[in-house]
Amino acid sequence: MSYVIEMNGIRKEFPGIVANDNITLQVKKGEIHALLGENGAGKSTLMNVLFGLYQPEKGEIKVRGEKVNITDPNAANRLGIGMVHQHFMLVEKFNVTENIILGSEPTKGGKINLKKAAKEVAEISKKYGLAVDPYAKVEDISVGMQQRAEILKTLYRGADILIFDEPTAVLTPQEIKELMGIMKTLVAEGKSIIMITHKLKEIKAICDRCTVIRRGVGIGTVDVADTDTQQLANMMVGREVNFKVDKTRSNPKETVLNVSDLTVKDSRGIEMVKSLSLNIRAGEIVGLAGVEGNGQSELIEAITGLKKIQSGTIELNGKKLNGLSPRKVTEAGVGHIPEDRHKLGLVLDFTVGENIALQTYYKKPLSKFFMMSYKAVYEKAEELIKDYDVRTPSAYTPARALSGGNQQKAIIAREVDRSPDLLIAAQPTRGLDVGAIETIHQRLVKERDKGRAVLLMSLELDEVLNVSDRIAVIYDGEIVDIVNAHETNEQQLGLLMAGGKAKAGETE
Amino acid sequence: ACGSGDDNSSGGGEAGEGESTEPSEFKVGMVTDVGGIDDKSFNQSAWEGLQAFGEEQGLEENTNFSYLQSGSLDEFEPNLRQLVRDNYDLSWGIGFLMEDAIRTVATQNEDAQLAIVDTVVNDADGNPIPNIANITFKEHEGSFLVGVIAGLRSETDKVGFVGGVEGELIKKFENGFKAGVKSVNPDAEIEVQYVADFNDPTKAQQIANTMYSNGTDIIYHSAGDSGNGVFTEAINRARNGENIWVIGVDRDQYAEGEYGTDESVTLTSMVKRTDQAVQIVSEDTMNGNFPGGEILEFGLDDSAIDIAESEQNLTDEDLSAVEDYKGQITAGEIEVPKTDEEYETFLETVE
Amino acid sequence: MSRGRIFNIAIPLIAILLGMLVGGIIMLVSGYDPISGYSALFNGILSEPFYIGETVRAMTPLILSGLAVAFAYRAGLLNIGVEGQVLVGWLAAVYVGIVVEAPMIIHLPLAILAGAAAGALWAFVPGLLKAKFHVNEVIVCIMMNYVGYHVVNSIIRAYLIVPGERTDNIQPTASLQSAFLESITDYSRIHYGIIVAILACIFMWFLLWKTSLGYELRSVGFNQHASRYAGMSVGRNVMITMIISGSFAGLAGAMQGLGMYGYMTILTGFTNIGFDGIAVALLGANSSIGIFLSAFLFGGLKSGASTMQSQAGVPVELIDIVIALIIFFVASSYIIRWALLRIQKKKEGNQ
Amino acid sequence: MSLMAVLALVVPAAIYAAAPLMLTALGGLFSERSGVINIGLEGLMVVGAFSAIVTTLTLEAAGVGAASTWIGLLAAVVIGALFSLIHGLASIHFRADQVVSGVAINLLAVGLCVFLIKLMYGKGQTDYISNRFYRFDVPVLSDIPVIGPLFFSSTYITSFMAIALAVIVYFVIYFTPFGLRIRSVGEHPQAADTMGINVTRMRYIGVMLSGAFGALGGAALAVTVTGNFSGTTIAGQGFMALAALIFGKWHPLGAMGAALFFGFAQALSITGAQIPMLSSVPSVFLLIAPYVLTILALAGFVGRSEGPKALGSAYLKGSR
Ligand SMILES: Nc1ncnc2c1ncn2[C@@H]1O[C@H](COP(=O)(O)OP(=O)(O)OP(=O)(O)O)[C@@H](O)[C@H]1O
Ligand SMILES: Nc1ncnc2c1ncn2[C@@H]1O[C@H](COP(=O)(O)OP(=O)(O)OP(=O)(O)O)[C@@H](O)[C@H]1O
Ligand SMILES: [Mg+2]
Ligand SMILES: [Mg+2]
Repeated sequence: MSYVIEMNGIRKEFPGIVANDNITLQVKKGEIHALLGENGAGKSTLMNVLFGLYQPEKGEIKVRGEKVNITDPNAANRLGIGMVHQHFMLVEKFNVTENIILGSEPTKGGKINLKKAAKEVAEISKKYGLAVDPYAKVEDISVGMQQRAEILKTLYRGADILIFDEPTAVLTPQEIKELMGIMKTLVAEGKSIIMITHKLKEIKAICDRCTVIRRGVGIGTVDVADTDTQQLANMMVGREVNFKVDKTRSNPKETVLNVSDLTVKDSRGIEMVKSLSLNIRAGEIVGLAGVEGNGQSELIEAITGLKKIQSGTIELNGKKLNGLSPRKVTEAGVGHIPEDRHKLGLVLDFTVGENIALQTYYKKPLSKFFMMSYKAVYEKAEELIKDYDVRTPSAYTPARALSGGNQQKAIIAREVDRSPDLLIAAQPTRGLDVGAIETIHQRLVKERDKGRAVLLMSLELDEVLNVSDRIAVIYDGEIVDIVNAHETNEQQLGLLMAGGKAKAGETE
Repeated sequence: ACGSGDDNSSGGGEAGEGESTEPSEFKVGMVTDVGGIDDKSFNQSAWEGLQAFGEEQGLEENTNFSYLQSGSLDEFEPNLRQLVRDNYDLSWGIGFLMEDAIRTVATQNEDAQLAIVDTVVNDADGNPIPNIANITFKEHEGSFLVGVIAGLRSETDKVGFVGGVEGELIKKFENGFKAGVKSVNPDAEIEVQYVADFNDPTKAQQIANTMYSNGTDIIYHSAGDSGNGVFTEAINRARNGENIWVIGVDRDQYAEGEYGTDESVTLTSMVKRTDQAVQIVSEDTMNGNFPGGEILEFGLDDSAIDIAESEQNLTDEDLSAVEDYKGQITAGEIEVPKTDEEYETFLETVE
Repeated sequence: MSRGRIFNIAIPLIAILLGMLVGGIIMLVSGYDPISGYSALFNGILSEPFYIGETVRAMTPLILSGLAVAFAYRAGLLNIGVEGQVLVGWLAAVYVGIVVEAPMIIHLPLAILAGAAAGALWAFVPGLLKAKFHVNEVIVCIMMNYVGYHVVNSIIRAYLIVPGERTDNIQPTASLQSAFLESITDYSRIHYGIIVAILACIFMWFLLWKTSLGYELRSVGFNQHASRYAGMSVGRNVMITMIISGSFAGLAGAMQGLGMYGYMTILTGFTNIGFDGIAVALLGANSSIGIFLSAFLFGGLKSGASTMQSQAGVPVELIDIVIALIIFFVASSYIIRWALLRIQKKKEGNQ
Repeated sequence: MSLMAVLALVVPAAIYAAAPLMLTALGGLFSERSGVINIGLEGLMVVGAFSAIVTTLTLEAAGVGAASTWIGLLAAVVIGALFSLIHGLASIHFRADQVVSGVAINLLAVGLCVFLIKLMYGKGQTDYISNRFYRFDVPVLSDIPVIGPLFFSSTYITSFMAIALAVIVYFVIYFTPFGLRIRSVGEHPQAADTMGINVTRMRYIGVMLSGAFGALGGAALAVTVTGNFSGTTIAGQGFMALAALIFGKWHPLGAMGAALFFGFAQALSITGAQIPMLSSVPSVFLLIAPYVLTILALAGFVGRSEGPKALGSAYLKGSR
């Protein structure tokens, strides 16, 4: 059997940690090979080794049967290896074409021949069905289009071995579907794909084989057709995993959040939320489903006071929140697990303890008369770290050093611990492994059961369906429909999210 | 070798004690301003004076005579003190900025002998301090002479003065110059502008540019390094055939104005012989005649103030007028104004 | 853990040694004797009470300007305008020192506060513009330096000038000068300002690490978005930071006015206290204790430089080179840390 | 004075006062566009002025004549580029705080250059060079009405050099592969790295270009205005150039415009003292006018000026 890629006995160390320990990965030509593992298992590291960003301490790499030494991304490119990174590698201020040609620019008389390049990009994108606007600036385009630009980057360089690092974590269901189509086209063209993902369903859907890594060690490779998701999950985590969120029927009480006729503009002055109305009652989880960019983020920013509203009212327990500062909104009883944990949720250079104090540092017992009591801060932090199972060396560790899942747990601990009447969770499990997801979902349900109102914004239909009691579907700044979670399914939601209210009715 | 020919300087000072020192044991030092001993201005001149003194007496540099350069205003006092602590027989402070530093050091070390150039240091009650010799110059008199030349030579009847930083000292230059111009050319217009910096030739150049463009044809500068800019501008214009001049200050600045072959935009310079004053007073001190507590005012009469030796660009008429006015000033017939008020009064006598 | 602490102390020391080493090589190559040069330097820093006094005197304003830079840096702002804030602080303190009549217990604090307030006002401009209009603070700070320079000079010239190109002396009731400290240090210019500077160090440490305001400022410095999310007003924090930073700078000026000089002169250039503050702060890792130590190093080197010049004949510029090298090596501590780790590993390997 | 007369005075003066700032700001642009903060521009100008003057003096003494000055400029460019390597080494390889390293550059440049001058000449400042650059009227063009007297009369060759270089830099930065790469390195070095661009090398090139241009700026000032070198030849122009760079939003033509604005405001404030209408204004207002105008312009219409995204952070391979 010939492999396009063979990584044998790869070992990669970082100061204080062995990220990859004697890992073997063999990829056949024309297959989609999944790489599965918990957060921090070492998947990205292994792929970065293959892509030439890291040099392994031990082990050999063979590409198309030949032993190679991949010293840098250029070498990888020459071998036809391309990588779509977990965190996009796009220069926001450049347009799509500029990003794609960077490093191998076609020129005419010393000047970049952007026209020619754009034409080429358009051709490739047509061939593989990767819709992009070659002249659009990256900062202005959707995440999905950004990802397509990333894929184009590799294709433009003629890659026939593609690495996708968690490609679906940031995509909408529609986009995921599209991506899967694209991947299939690519494989049909004779290309080989390695895909990192935490989503077992995706592996089942399109992958041929799957290699599992746990804590830097290779567990094994299986044929996807011969296994099921449960088995994969168990392999990955090393124990039995429970997928179904355990919860009883909700028992909603009085209205906590009442949004009516809300209009919000974004920074460019475009109306992103249009006369939107929504209620959430105590003791229920309302899922906010929708394709990214339909006003979810603006709605949440408006409720939390981070964004000015144009018109309409927001009431919490009958009291107006309009125009209040974020501090006042928080004090009125709103907890917010933000979408972007690195930008909003954490001060990465603060310690875990200081981060846990972020919303309450100015109040007793953490401070009195403007004097901080760091003793109280860290006592509180130790307590929450224990209660919420935040895996950190200590409360004095900088938040930067924690894995994404544990960073998220710290944020959740901070927000939930304040017992807010309304808890807003935006994409709370983005990029997390199943173990972490399980914990977080249980936590949300527990809060509901304590009588809190929970607003769960997620781009993952599974998550919305599993965790919510009611689901509000947002499209183009409006709530197109609100359905009960146990009375709906993915198809219906998918249609609603595409703006098809009437059509949804037809298919029923 | 006395000849500090000023009426104040007769009689040894109280602090001098009349003890003369063997030349080989005599130690004299100076503290420079931030400019250093090569500032082409008074620091350099003062150092040349010490060197000349050393040479004449056969003294050794660094053991018998030396200097300390100040990196900033903060260093005047420690530098002066350093000299005193190292038992120098005479310690010079060069420049009026050292007034307070020298006062403090002198008061704390009553046995030390100090001297300052360009200002008069008194104690809090306005009385002279017995162990400080004060050396000043009648710059206004020299400025008057170059003013006379400017007044005579201006074809547009417009002359300019570019000062460094406005203040008592530079005002002496300005008013002396203006008085000189008006004495021979009462109709002349005099444009005055200060750079507000002794160290910004770019700005000085633009000032000169504006002045020349407005018809001024002679500029007298008293602006330290900024004066460079005036020369730059003048050379630029002279090369284009414009008939304009600069009058230098402190030293013979003929070379600064040179361009092409053997031509210079420097009409003349107002020369202030700090070197002579330093040499004379050092010598007096060595001979036991330290003029402590006195004000020595050097002027035209002892040739410590004069116009430069480079006379290529002057006419006989200019020179005779200078001689004429020099005579009148030394004879006391003309009282050259130093301040704005004195100038106002002076104008009335001219008109 | 303890390795980290040892490194934190070892690295600056190694950087200082490396800087001196390279400086020594430069001396050697250019024909000076590094051993006599450095021994003169160290004599000039600590060998006698006088030099200790001078070192303390020189470090006093540097501590404060260092705090000013560091405080802003903590909150994510580069206050390159400390120089201008020092100038206005100096003038304000001197003005109150001259004009107000009050017993010392009121007058002195009032004058000090006036200096702080003026510095705060000057820093408030870039703070306000940053908070309200998102104007880059670096450029406004640079502009405010020049505005401060000219405004201070023209205020002195217009309202406060006395002979000697300076303001009058402040009244004794506003003075930080201390006959006692001067007498025990053999007439150095040490003054009580060092106490103010030490208090300011403690104040900054306290503010940053003990108060909720300090928590906020640090948070804003690290991540503005998260701070806003947490209900902090970023704009308000930017303004408060600049005000406090400017107050430190103004205090540095007040120390010059009330402690070292007792007046203010017409400036002929920047004092460089503010620019040196950047180096002091960064060398001191923006921490109170670090700033104190690095100000000591700077102050010592600067005051020792003139001794080195007078006793060993080495130009004072050599010290600037050494200081620059030290900063460079401290900044490059990564490489030193790396080298140390290598050495340590080797040792462990050999055992 | 008529308006035209005032403009004929102020505009050429603005242009030649702006030239050193422009050149230096362009240098800063290369460095900062590649992600390395350069507060050391002042020091780079010092090194340039020093190199140009010393080279010119040496060559003149050797009898080279008018070419000395040009070779002096060239020497400044080369030495400036080499000197900036110190900043490059510190901020790229040694991961130093780039602000700190820049401050060190400023201190080192003045200290070292004055120290060397003292060693070489035994005094703190050099003599004057004989072959300065002088102003000239551009043939033909200076005769065009209005435009001629404003832009083509009494100009320095360095002004034309600066403006031409600004345009060239604009082209290079925005239209060539090199420009695209240097910008990508300053915006998102990880992305550039994955595209096979050698981030470290690009940054060294950026820093060295800043040394070359900054030194050229200092040299231009020295050979046109001061004619000699001392520790005070460069007094704050580097900081003004930095301000011009930020004011101009890190854009070559923006920086050029900002430098011209500074030059214009300053020339106007100086000339203003001799314009009858303005001469009654207290001089302090004219003195601070350039700086206040800049602040007002920033607050009023220029507003937010954001640098390259990765500016100031060392690039560590594999960091996220
Ligand atoms: N640049 C780095 N420096 C130090 N340690 C690192 C670095 N990158 C990764 N690691 C460590 O290596 C381990 C593997 O990390 P890696 O990013 O490969 O995990 P992963 O499997 O991709 O996780 P995730 O699912 O969260 O993306 C982690 O425990 C992490 O601590
Ligand atoms: N610079 C670094 N130094 C040390 N460890 C790091 C560094 N960067 C990341 N890590 C480690 O790498 C692991 C994975 O990081 P990564 O950023 O991939 O997190 P993640 O779980 O994928 O979260 P997300 O992708 O949502 O940011 C974490 O355990 C983190 O501790
Ligand atoms: Mg990963
Ligand atoms: Mg991840």
